[in-house]
This record gives sequence, structure tokens and C-alpha cells, in this order.
Amino acid sequence: MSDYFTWLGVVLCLLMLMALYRTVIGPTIIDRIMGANVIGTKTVVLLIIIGTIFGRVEMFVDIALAYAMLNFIVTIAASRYFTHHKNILQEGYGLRHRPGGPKD
Amino acid sequence: MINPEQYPILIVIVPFLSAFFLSITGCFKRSLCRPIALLALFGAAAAAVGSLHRVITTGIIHYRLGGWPPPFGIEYVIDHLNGLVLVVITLVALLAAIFSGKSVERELPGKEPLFYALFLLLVVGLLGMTITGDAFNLYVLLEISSLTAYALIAIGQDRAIHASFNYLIIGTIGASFYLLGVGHLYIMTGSLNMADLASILPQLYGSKAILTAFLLILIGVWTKMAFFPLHTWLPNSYTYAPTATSCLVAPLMTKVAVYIMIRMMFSVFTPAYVFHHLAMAPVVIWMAIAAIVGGSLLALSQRDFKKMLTYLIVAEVGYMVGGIWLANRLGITGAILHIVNDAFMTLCLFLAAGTIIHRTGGHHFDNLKGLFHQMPLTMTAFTIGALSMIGVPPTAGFFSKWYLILGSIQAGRYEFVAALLFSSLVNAVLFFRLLEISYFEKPPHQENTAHGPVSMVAEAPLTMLVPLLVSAITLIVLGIYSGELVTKIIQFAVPAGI
Amino acid sequence: MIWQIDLLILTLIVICGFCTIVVKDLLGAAVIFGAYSFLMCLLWTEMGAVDVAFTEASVGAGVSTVLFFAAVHRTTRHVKMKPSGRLMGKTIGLAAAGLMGCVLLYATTDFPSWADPNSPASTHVSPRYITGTIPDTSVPNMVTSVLADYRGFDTMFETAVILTAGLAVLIILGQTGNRSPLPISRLPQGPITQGYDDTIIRFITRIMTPFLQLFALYVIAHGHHSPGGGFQGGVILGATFILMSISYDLRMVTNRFNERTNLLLANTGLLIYSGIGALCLILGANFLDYSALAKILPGTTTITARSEAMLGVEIGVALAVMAIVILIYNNLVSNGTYENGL
Amino acid sequence: MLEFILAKYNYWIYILIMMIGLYAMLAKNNLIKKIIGMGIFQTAIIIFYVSAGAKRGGTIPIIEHAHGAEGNAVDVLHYINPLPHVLMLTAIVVSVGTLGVALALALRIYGRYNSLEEDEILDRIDQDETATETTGALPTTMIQS
Repeated sequence: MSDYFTWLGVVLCLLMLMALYRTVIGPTIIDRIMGANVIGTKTVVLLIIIGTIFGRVEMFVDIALAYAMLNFIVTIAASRYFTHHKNILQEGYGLRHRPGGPKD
Repeated sequence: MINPEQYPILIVIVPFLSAFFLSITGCFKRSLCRPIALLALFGAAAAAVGSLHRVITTGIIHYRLGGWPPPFGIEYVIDHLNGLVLVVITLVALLAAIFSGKSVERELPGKEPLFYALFLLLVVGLLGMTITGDAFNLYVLLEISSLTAYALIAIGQDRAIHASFNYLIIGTIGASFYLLGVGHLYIMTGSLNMADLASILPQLYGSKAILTAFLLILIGVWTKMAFFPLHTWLPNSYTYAPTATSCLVAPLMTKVAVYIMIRMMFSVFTPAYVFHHLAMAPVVIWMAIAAIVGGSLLALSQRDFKKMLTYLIVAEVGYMVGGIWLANRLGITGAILHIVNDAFMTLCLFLAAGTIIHRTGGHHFDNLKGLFHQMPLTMTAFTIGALSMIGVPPTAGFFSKWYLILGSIQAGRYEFVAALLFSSLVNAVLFFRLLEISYFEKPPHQENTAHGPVSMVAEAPLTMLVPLLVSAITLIVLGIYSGELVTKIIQFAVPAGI
Repeated sequence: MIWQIDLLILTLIVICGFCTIVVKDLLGAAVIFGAYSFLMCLLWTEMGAVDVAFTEASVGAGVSTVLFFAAVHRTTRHVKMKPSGRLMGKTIGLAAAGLMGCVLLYATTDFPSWADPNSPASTHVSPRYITGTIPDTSVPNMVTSVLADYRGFDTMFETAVILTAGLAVLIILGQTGNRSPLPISRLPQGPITQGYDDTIIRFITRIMTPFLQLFALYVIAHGHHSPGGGFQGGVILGATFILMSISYDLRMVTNRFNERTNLLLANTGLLIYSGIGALCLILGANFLDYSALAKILPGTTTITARSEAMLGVEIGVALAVMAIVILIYNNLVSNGTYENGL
Repeated sequence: MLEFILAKYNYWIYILIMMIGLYAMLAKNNLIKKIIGMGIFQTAIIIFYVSAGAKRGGTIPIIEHAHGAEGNAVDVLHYINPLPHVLMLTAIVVSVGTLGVALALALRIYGRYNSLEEDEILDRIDQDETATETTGALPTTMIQS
């Protein structure tokens, strides 16, 4: 049973790689925020799975709860930024610098 | 009445508790802040002197925090070395606090509560680093003293913020290296207590991880003390810091870092490991020579006396590090004596500089013109500090330099002797130039009124003058009694086996 | 430890860390840094360091990311590119990093294997904590007992570090802007100024906040038996106020927690901690030797007195941390003026 | 082979992360990037310590109900070493404190020099200094926000 959860964890980690790809590559900031949010959500699940592997879930629930809440705050804060600065779709904030870059 | 057994903890706890008490009082009544700070520092100084006295009469003091035995809990250890350093820190801090009243009022209006709370926390950090017998506890206190120092420097003028940011980045690298070094020790031994580490380490001296740990700790501490190639953060941050900050930070921060290096080299590792097993002493001595020569030359090129003094600190750090790595009794005695002397020398010079800045409003050489006639007492104190820095007997600076020279001759390091003499020569040139400007040149701040020329600069207020004069007198007293100091205290502080 | 997950997460962390410093957008960098912290939290959990994971989840992933957003909001998002610039700095950076890497790599050859139960770190001092925590302090969570008792002195200074950081932020940012001399005791009471009517967010915040605060109190009080404690609880409490200030307005929080209140709370928290220590001193024991408190706490033995005193200490820590988190956020997000928030 | 990689993998990775952090702190031009580098640098040390505390076959360092109570002995091998965790709690708290101060400094620098790029800031500082030296006038770029 423990093996099953371990490999479940591994698969989730691999899935996280896809979200990480979106986070890293962008191209817009919204993609990044979404990607980070997905990573956060997966982390909550993984926390519980790790708890199951250790056989002491009750100790890990608190962390997962706190985690989910703070993830919420981070996402809201990141979104809130755009009520002040309206440059969501502007090009030039990617990994590479593109000509005609952003004007803040 | 408090049991003398509890003196060690009082040294740290009195200013610590007072910092919060002061911060709370500051929310309601701002004028109470300075008296509380002075009282706290006075209490700490009394406890430190009491502890040093107990060390001299009864031997090394151990204090178990929380009552836990050493490798499991944190332990305070006071021996001859750190007892002396503790007294120096508390006295210097007390003098700097007395001095700072007027300049804080003027430079940082409305911020007294925050300033004094941070001031006390900085002193707590320095004291805690000195007194502790636990390698990790030292890191936490290192961070307290660094964070307060960043903040206290950043509120200065001109480029202080940028200097403080640079200091923060480099200081964090230094502290992290120290932490990583302690981690390497921990992973190899499983202990954090210095005495316990010292008992386990000898079996592991061949280990590469232990060598790395030693190097990491050394580099971390060197960064904090601004040893030559790592000194770049120091001059700007100390120059542009507010007067009250630089009077506290400049005399103490580098000295405490030197103390930590001594503690790590001799109490965690052993002289046998450091000097015989590693054979890196020649390299370090050449680096010290570079520090002395480089610091002196850079000081020579300045037209700003506060900045000049900061470069001299870099050179003085070279004295102490070089003296310790000479690996003989005389050299180490000289280095330890120089920690004490240099703390008071730097204090004296920075207090004098602070007074001059307070009165003339700038730290350029031009501000010094004609000051001898306008501020005779201040300039006398400045002269004593300068003579001590040059190394003229009977001021304190002469004796530590004497020991250092004797030590280097004994070790056969004539290049170090040459560097010491060169630096004395440069100091002489520097300070005589300053004294010449202040004695012979005409003051610029004269206005021709109907009643003839009136000077706008007067002697400093009493709260500034008294600490300045006390520090200058201390220099002479330290010089006269340096023999006593060496035979009563310092010779026990030099590790056995040298 | 679970090695499969360990390997994967470490690899992901390296990718995240690398991209954080490469990406050309500061907000994006902050977001990726947030993801980096999420992964860190997983790594600690997987290695069994639940308390560290909890702290990372609250401090690292939560508060520090929000602080980055606040700073980017107040400065700029844009990183300027200079293709040829700073060759010197890059060379120094590469050389220093390379040299350090080589030295550290050289050291790893002597390390005991990862997770070796017979390594010196696991056999020298730590067994005493594992076997001693129940008989010495009657606290099952040995991280709490080491944190607040065996090495309680460290923790006191650690709380002082947080307070120092708060005071430092105040004194640094207090200079900007045209605000009244410190400390601000009363801000102009006014209607909420921002015109964005985020009904859903506000509604959810209104419902969630009491539960979150209750949860934070639980974390503080239950730290003896499960992961958590003063720091984590304090940060979560502080984060709820940050949440309110984000979804409503900064004014909403500063009207309740002005600067003076925050300073008072933080200092009181630390006075509680060091006061408990000093009380032991007055009762004739060493500083922070909680067993002396058995004389004045009714119904305790020297052992359970330690447990009770730890709870008191945790409450002090939580107060200080909560106040300072709010203080730092408020100052950073408004550039020291308390005018407008994120 | 797997054994060897497993034995040292954590330590290799912490070195790699530390190098990334150090490089960012020293070489990056943008102040916020430097601060992020600082965060990465500090977390690398935390990885190192926590890895040192891991123990094969150990569970989390909270005594289970069956152990310890009613005179049952606690098995040392059953629990992970708690000491590095405690130390790293301290380190995390220290790093968030440093982060706060660093960001506050960055805000002040931006307020004054209107830039986060190191070289531009240095240029402006130089301008200020030459301005004060030649004319004695107040710095031109003194923008207090």
C-alpha cells in the first residue's frame, strides 16, 4: 500500500513538471500565476499523500490546511497587482528579452 | 540582591529586556528613551566588570541556560579573553550612547525610540556573540547585530541606503558561510557546543569536510570583519552612517569579528590544527600585509576624514589578523591587546569626528580648518587618538604595536614588520596633515560683522565632550597599565600550546 | 524520507531556482519564487521535517511571496537588459560561485550518506532529545521541546530577530513621505477608498477570516502535540490580516492595527518570552529554567511546569510575529505612508 | 550506482542551488533579483541541514501515542533527528527578517534614485557627488517620494 502511494506521489511530481513548464515559460504573467497555483494545489495533495506514506496523516493535515490558505492569499495578491497596473498582455516579460520590450 | 552566579546572563539580558521596555515607553513618552538606554548599558557594564573580576579571581565561569547540561542546552562561558572583550564592548557602547544624545536629536528627529531600541539590540547582539559557548547561538546573534547595523546605517545621508544594501548582501553571504561552516561541523560531529566540538574534532582532523568547515567559517568571519579583499562594503557604510551609529559600529563590529575568529581558531579548533596541520599561515599573513598596505594607501588618497578613518579600520584589521596568525605568544598577545586598544582608539577618533561633524556640518578636510582654536578640547582628544593610532608612546597604540613587532621578529616575518612600520609612517603623514590643517589654516566659517570676525564654531556640548575626553584619557591609561593588562588577563587568554 | 519523491522535487527545485534569476519580469520572478517555496515545503515534508515544512508554508510560500509582490508593486516590474554590461560583475560572480561549488563538492566526499541512521549527527546529541522529551518536559513534539526549552535561548533571539526586522523596516521606510513623526497612533478614519468592488473575493474573505484565525489559535496552542507553534500560528494570524488588507483596503487593517498597537503587541510578546525567563531567574534558578515555575504554577510538577511555560512562550512568540508581519507588510506595501495598499 | 547517487544527491543539489544563489547575489544588476538570489542562497543551507537530519526508517519527530507514555521506552532509531529542524526554523525566520529589511532598502533606493538597476544607481550617485563637489548645490536627483 505504501508503495502505491509512493508511486502516486511520483506521478504527481511528474505532472507538476507540466505546470512548472507553464510557470517558467510564461508567456504572460497570468500563465505563470496559474501555473504556480496548480503547483500549489498539487502540493496540498502531495502533503497528504506523504502523510499517508509516513502513516501519520493527522500530523500533516494542519500543514496542508495552512498551505491551501496561504496559497489563496498569494494568488489574490498577484491578481490584485493588476488592478493597479494594467499590463497583463504586454510582451517582453518572457525568459528571453524581445525587441520592443515592455513599457511599464 | 542578585547572586553573582547570575552575572553572565545579566550582561545580555539587561539591555535585551530594556530594548523592549524602551520601545514600549517610546510609544508614550519619547524623552524617557535615552535614560533607559543609558541605565541598561550601565547595568550591563557593571555585570561585565563583575564577571571579569570573578574570572580573574576564581577562574572560568560556565552558565547553563535553562539549566540543561552543555552539549544539549546552550552554555555561556566567560574566560579571560571574552571577559575582557565584554568589558570593552559595554564600556564603548556606554560612551557612544552618552555621546549620541545630541546628534540623534539633530540627525534623526522623532526617531529616538526606534534608534535606541535598535542601538540596544545591536549591543545585545555583540555581547551575545562574545559570551556564548554555542556555535549556532552565535549565528543568531550575528544576525541580530547585522540586521540592526543595516538599519542604523541606512538612515544616514547621501549614499547610505545604497551602502547599507551592499552591506546587507555581503553581510548575508558572510553570515551564511558561517552557518554553513557550522553545518559542516555538525554533520561530522553531531554537536554544536564549542567545548564539545573541541573534544571531538581532534579525531577528525584529516577529514576534508572539517577543512572545508574551517575555511567556510574563516571566510564568513573575514567578511564580517572586512578583511582585505572582502572589505569593500565597509568604507561607504561607515562613512555615510549617522554619527551616532558610526561611533558604535566602527569601534566594535570588526573587533568582535576578530574575537570570533580567535575563538573559532583556538577554542573549537586547536592551534596545532590551525598552524601545523594546515600550513596556511604564510598566505594569511601576506593577506594581512595586503590589508595593512592597501588600507593605508587608500586612506592616503581620501579628502574626507571620516572615510579616511574607515580605511584605517581596514588596515587595523590587518594588524590583528596578522598578529594572530604569527602563531607565537607575543603576536597573539599583541593582537588581543590591540582589540582592546583599537576599540578605544577608533572610538576616540570617531567621537572626535562626530563632534566636528556636529559643529561644522561636514566631513571634508576643509571642515577642519582652524578648528584647533575653536574647539581646543576636541582637537586635543583627536590628537591623542591620532598619536595612539600612529603608535607614539605612552599611548595605548604603541604597546600593542610593540608586541606585534616583537612577535613578528620572533616568527621571522620581517615583511610583516615592514608593513607595520610602513603603516605607522602613513598614519603619521595622514594625521599630521590633518593636524596641520586644523592648526594653521584659517577657518572658513568666519563672518565679518560689525564686531569683527565671529567664529560660528564653538566647543562641543558637554554630553559630547565628556565621553570624548574619557576615551582619550582611557587611551593613555591603557598605555600606562598595558603591562598590568597583559600579565593579569591577556596572558591567560592566549591558548596553551603556542 | 522517500527517495523517489526526493530526487524529483530536488530536480524541480533546481529548475525553479535557475528560472527565477533568469526571467526578465520581476513579478514573474516573484511568482516562480513562490513556486520554489511550495516545492521546498514538499521537500521538508518528505524528509520528515514537518515543523520546518509548516514554517516554510507559512513564512516562505505565504508571507515572503506577498512581500515581494508588495515591493514590485511599489517599484517596477521591469528588468533592464544590457547585453554587454557588467562583464566584471558576471566574471566575479561566476568565479566565486564556481570556487565555492568546488570547495563544497570536495567536502561532500567525506559526508556520511544521506539518511544514514548511524551518522554522527543522529547519534551524538540528538538521541537525548528523542528519549528525553517526554520524561523531561512531557511534550510529545520534540521539535517544540527543543525549540522552546532545550534551546529556548536561541528561540528568544530568533523572535528578537523578527522584532529587529520590524523596527528596521520602520526606521528605514519611516523617512520617506510626509508622514507624522513616529509612532502613528491615529490615522484619518475614512471610507474605504479603493473603487474595486470584488464582491466574490470580499465575501469569501469575510467568511474565511474567523475560521482562519481560529485555526491559527489552534496551531499556536496545539504545537505541543502536532507540528506548529508560535511562529507558524503567528504568521497565519498575520496573514489573515494581510488577506483582509488585500481584498478590502489597507485602511481596514490600519484602522484596527495602527503602528503603535503593532509595536506594543510585538514588544509585549517578547517581554512575555523574556519575562518568563526572568521569572525563573527571580525564583532562584538559571535563566529560562522553567522547572522553577512549578513553585508558582498551581498543580504542576517540575516537569509539567516546563510544558506550561512553553505554551506561554509560544503565545509570546505568536503575538510578536503576528504584529511584525502586519507591520512589515503595511510598511512595504504603502512605502511607509499607510496610504494605499495593494 | 543508485546507492551512490542517493547517498550524495541532496548534497550535490544543495551546492548547485547555492551556486545559483551566490551568482545572483554577486552578478545580477537588479536589486530585487539580488534579494531573490539571497533567498535561494539561504534555502540552500536549509536543504543542507535538513538533509543532515534525515534518517532512514525514521518517522516524523513527534512521539506516537503508544511510545513514551506508561513507561514505554522510546526507540531512538524510530524518530528523525529533531535538532536540525529546530535550527532551520530559526534560519527561516532569520531569512524572512533579512528579506523584509532588504526589500525596505530596495524601496528606499527606488524612491531616491528611481531605478532598481545597480549601474544606473551608481551613475546617479556619481552625478550627485560631482554636483555637490563642483557647485556645492543640492543633489539634482534627490527625489523623495
